[in-house]
Amino acid sequence: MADQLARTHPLEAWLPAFAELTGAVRIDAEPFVSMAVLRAARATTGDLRIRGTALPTAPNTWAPAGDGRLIWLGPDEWLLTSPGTAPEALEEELQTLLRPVGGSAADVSAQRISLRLGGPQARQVLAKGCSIDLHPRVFTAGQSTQTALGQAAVVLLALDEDEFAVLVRSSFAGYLASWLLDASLEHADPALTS
Amino acid sequence: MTSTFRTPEGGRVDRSTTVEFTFDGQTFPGHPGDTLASALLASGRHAIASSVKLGRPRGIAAAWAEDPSGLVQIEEPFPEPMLLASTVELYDGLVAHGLPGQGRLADVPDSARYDAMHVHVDVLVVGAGPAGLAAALTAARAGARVALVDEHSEAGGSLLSGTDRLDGAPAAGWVAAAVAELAAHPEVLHLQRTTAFGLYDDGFVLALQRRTDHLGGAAPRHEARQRVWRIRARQVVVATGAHERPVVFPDNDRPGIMLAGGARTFLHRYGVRVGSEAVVFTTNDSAYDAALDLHRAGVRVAAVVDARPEGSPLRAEECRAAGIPVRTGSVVAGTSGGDRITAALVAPLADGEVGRADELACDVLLVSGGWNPAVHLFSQARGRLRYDEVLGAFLPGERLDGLAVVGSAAGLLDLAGCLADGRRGASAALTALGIAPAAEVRLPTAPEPVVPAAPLVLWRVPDASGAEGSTSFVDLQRDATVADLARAAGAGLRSMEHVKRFTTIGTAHDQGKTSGVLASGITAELLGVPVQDTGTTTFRPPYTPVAFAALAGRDRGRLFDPERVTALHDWHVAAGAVFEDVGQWKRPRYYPRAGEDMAAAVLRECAAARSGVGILDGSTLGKIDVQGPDAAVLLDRMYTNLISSLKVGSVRYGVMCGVDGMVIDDGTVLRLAEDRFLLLTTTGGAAKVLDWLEEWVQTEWPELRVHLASVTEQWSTFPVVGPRSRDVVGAVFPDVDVSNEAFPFMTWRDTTLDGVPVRLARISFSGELAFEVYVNAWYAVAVWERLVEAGAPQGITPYGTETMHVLRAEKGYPIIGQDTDGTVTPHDLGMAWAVSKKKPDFVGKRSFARVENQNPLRKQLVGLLPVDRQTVLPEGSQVVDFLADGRLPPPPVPMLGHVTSSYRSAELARPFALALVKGGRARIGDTVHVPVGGTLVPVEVTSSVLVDPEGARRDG
Amino acid sequence: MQLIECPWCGPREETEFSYGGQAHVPYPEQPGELSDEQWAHYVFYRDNPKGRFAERWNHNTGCRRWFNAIRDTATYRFERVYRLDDPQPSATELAGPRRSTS
Amino acid sequence: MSPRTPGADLPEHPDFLWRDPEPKRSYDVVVIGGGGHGLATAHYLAKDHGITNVAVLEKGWLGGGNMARNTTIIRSNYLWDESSAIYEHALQLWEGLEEDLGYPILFSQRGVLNLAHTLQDVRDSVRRVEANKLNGVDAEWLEPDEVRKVCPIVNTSTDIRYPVLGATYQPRAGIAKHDYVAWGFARRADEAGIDLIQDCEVTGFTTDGDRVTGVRTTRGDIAAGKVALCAAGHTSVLTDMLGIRVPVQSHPLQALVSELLEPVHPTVVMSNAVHVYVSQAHKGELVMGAGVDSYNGYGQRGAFHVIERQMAAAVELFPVFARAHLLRTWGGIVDTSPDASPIVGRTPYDNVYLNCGWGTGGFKATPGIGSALAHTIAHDEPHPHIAPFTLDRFVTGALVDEHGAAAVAH
Repeated sequence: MADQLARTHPLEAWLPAFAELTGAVRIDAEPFVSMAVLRAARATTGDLRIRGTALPTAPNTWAPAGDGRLIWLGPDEWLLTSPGTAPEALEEELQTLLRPVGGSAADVSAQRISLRLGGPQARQVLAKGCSIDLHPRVFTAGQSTQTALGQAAVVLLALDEDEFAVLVRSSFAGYLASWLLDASLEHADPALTS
Repeated sequence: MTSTFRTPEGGRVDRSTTVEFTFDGQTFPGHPGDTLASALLASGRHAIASSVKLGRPRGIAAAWAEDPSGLVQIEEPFPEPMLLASTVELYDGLVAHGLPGQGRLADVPDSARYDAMHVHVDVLVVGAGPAGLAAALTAARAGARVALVDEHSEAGGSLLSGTDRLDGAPAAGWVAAAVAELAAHPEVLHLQRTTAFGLYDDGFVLALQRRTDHLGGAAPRHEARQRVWRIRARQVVVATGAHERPVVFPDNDRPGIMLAGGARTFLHRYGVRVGSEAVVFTTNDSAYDAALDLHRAGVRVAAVVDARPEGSPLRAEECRAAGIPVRTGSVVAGTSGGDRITAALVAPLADGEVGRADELACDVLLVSGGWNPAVHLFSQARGRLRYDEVLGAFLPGERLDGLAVVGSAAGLLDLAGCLADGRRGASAALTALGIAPAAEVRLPTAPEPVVPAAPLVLWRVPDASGAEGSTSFVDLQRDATVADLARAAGAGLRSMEHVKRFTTIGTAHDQGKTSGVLASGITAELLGVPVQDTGTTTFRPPYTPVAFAALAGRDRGRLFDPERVTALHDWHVAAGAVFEDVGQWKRPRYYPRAGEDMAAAVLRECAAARSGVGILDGSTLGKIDVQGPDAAVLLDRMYTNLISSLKVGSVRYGVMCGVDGMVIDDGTVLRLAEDRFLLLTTTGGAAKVLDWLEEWVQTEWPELRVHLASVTEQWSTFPVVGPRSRDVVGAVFPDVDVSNEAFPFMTWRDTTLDGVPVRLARISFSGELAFEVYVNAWYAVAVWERLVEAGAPQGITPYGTETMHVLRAEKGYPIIGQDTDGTVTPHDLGMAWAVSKKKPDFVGKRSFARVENQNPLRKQLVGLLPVDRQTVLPEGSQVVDFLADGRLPPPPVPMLGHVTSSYRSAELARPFALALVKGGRARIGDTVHVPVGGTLVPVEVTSSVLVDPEGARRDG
Repeated sequence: MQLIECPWCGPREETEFSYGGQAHVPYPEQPGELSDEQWAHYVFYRDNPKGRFAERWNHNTGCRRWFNAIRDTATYRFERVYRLDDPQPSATELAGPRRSTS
Repeated sequence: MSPRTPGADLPEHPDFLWRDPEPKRSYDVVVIGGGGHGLATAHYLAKDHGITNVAVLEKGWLGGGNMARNTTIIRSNYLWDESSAIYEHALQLWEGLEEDLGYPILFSQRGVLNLAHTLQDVRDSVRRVEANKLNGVDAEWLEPDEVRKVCPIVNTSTDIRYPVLGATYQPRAGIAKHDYVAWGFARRADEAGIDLIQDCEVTGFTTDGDRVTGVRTTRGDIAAGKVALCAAGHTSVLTDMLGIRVPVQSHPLQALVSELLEPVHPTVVMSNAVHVYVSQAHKGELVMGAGVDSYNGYGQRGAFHVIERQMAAAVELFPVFARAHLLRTWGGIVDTSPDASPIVGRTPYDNVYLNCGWGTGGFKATPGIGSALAHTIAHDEPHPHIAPFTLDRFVTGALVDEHGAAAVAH
């Protein structure tokens, strides 16, 4: 009997470097999060709820859904994340909900990885490579945006005053990690952040 | 060297600290707060450069960016070419020398860091002089999001250069209070040492912040040396001040000749007397301040030479009281001296005629010809400029949405007026934004402005020396003179753009900050037309020069362009793979063993795949999930062949063309369900194909019920290839009957491995028995290692893209983008079988019917076998007709086509190639020539399929 | 560098968008029935006015949705953006000051 | 004079360049567009065909469009026979142009390197070099160490993001001083009695059936026996007036210069993958081109992010450029065609000749297209070198597609 299949995180090799950051900026890789992309014409979704959450209709927003998040990606497109559900189970659950209304769902769990960015200087670090208005009064908790960070396309979620999630294509994860570490360098030592 | 010209007190330098720097090999002292220019002047050094064309000595001519001549080369701490001594902040250990025309680049890479920062504001104020500070305070007090950027080391602008008083105290006090108040506003970003160098659409302003330059060698390495601020402002208030303008006269370029306002700045801001004996030459009142201030500082002022017939009675009275002679209706008609001016030739000017001159000894000549508002940003916003006859200057000539020009940048020259105008500009911006201004913003009271005597617009003093203006310099940096302008006019040139190019005036480092308007004025005189008609040449960004590296920012070295890798990258690295760049991807090209070169490694990898088993990381292949009731309809329209007839559980190869009928991509299609497909695209085509499909679905066929999603990174893909692949796959996935009967070619099966879903597909890109393994990339390493482990007995061999290419080429499978170049149809590739005759239409079909597509001489994909069985034809080689005498005729030699792929074949035991050849299929069996180096290599034209043409091996 | 208003996501930097050329050039109903010349015009010919131009844009770094815009090719100013299912602009709207007559 | 006096070696201009004539009421030939192509066409009409009752109409100042805005690279190492023929024809004329014009145009054959960064770049490069050789165009393939010999400042280290795998090299290629080229042609045309009319914008045409009888301009109506359209980026504005459809799109293309620097860059370097092309002009400034902005634009300006990306590429390939300074940026309007090749020849009007679609290749073609277009106008039949570039290729499908040809088309 073979042993359980091991999972490998694309950013495993970066974790030590993340750990060395202190205070002003924190970077961490969220472990394996299942994700599925949902497609359905708005007209057809009506009062459809995903894990108790209505599909966000306001662009650039996200809402908590079960153990994960339900993120607006387009007028007929959303992303559901769930750390606690197996990828294939998540797709099946959503197919069951969406097919009746002419929608669809696809498992994209490994398509992107999720980074956590936090700390008082987190917005500063993002502002070095992100052109959207990150002012705390504008990009508030519950906001999300699909934009570019450095040269990587990302889905950026505001979780809290100075807490963010960054979803990025797995093949770009290494690039984005190096970029974030480089952009954080001047904040690396709390003594130098003033 | 001692600072004999440093005043005993005053100025904003830190006299408690002395720093040392080296200029032209000589050591000088200076203070923090000095610029290189002020420190040199404090030591009596004026001459610092020699001119580009004539090699004439040139000195420091102004106190900031408008200086056209004080150019230096920095050597330490790091070489930087062509900076103005007047803008280089002094630091200990600075090593520089005067510039002989051209700057010198370092021959070692720059290790400094650079970055960028985006910021969004309601109001951006450019310039922290009186108008800018008033504007910033007005906007800040209203609670707006404000950015205030200023190019100097500290705020204040002209207030730090003079003796102005506000609220009855030195103006510096008000500046300090204003800066402190701004710092207390949470929504205000205040940046000094920050130059707004470009203004673009929708309030987008780029500003360069010099963050650590002034620290010299002490600059922290981990901080960006310079930062480009990308400011998106809803309203922009331009308070960039004005540049003083000289008057052109013979020998006006000698060191010691400088702008009067500059001399005043050196005195008040840096505590430096620019000389011991001054002559002041002016056409307006402002230079009188310089004369009086320098006089009070102990400089002997030989005379104020005022070109105006009546001069300025009021200011003249002050001079007389101070014992400074004033000569009205007079001009400086020439100078004498060498590396430093020794005398000014002063003569009366009447009716444009210069009278007899007499010499006034001096070591500095301070000149003022009036003021040019710094309208660069306004002009960059394509604002129209209007010429003001009274000021002799170009002013903003229209209102622009979202942009207000205030203070002396708008032509106002009195302090109270500038303060009020700054407040006005900001209030207007707030109103436009619907932000209520704070209750009346009180401005400090400035002394009642004395109404100045009208200025005289004088561009140049006629050259009475007989030199015809050949030493009357208009652009000191380009050594361009009045004589050059006269020649341009004489040559028939009328447009300032032509004149600028003919004389090179305004094209130097300062981009004509002082010379531009002079050239327009003098040219207008020469042509006898109004200055408004000659106009200016266009102001182009950047306002001041910006280092390349600052604009490159963080996109350097490994961050220059993203490096995309698969989930197995670390495994490949550990296995010693040599990588190939495919788009942004890093793909293993081959896995050399000790002592192997690429040829040896590839022969080994190929042999393994053909006779045993090999494994490839194919995860970079693009993958698109297509779902919906109309999925098959869409795919029938996009692929040249029929997809709708594909059975669930089966796989089909498909070709995509552009509307022009040329192949753009190819790949396999797996039908997962009646209404669900998985598309595979080429690695390079992944994004392109998804965008292509989305474009058609969204813009042409919105009625189709179909959804597309990229799953490229979701599914890791490993082809397990070779006659022994069945054993390996069977061993790792015992639940799957891998027999040919149960699992035929071009079908797929789902299974699980320790509960993890895995998809297997009988797809072959090599002609051999092969299974493609698809798994969620989380498990890529584990599954790959299982396969490698299980394949050990069969000697499973990881192979890279090179071997993949050889294997597919031996079978005549084209690589889109290598064997095609955007001019190749499926028919040209011999894939008529992949072009549906049944479908009424698909993208590209109509183009196949065009005349050129019927041409029998179209290039077709064929195989080539070098007759000598030795030569590996270089890819890209051209194919020519067989030449009986074995020699090339003189050019032009007709070409039949070119070699698209070429390899050594272990299987064929000889090199072979694929080529696109005119009428190629009709030439099969012929011998043609391929020029390689000096020789003609005979090659036989063959079918593109060289290995297993009957396809006997695919089932093992 | 402009701000472009995505009908869904709102104003974003120009760099987030890709250009799709002239708008309202539908794929022919029956390509097979077109002459080579007519087909060539569909494949290769697009208007190139100096002035107002109805064109297609895609917010490809954002919501990946195509939309249309009326933009002045001389000033680069976006007059307005509209969704694919909005009505086509009238000739008079496109007849901006710089529109060259043909 | 100081040892390095780069400005000093610039030539003295002739004492007189051109008249500023009032337009006559009628000309045998009216050339619309006083840029390089229009002026060269006028010159060769007079020189080769003795046709001098000609007006060149320029809406701004002579040579003030793309001529004054391009990066002056001259080469003929194009892939396809048709392209290399016209560009090589031009290059051979360039080689004798200073004498022909009696004007110093600073034509400097310092060679052009086209760098290859990927295996496909290498294939495309070798393909082009081999084709050039067989067409009699000087071309070589250089390995990285040879690239370093030609241009020591190119970063040929193997551990950069996109290492240099080699380059194509055309030794006879080079640069020239764009303004002087325009002025040289203008001066000769003026000497021949041709009227160069500036500030004269064409506002319409008068037609009679299949013939154009004259042009309407901001300086009055002008009757014309034949009309040549040489308006580059503004071609569509004219063809719209004529009701002719031409498959070109006008895009912004930006360029930039640095301050004057000591000689560091002996040749011209172009890179496709790491998009940059750069030379060092005679006075010492680095002259660079950026990429074409994606959208249609007549604004003679582009977006700054294109420049920023250009700077990143420059510093990546030439680390010594890090602290060189961007002095000035500007933009031109390039008219691009579907196959990245020019569109030249007859039009539906019997006496109107079209010359457009040169994209980024216009400057290097200047004398070549001038002489070929003059020939076409004089003989009323396409010169052999432009015959392949007629409009009908888009109907037949016989394109001359230089897209796949890899060489950065500048």
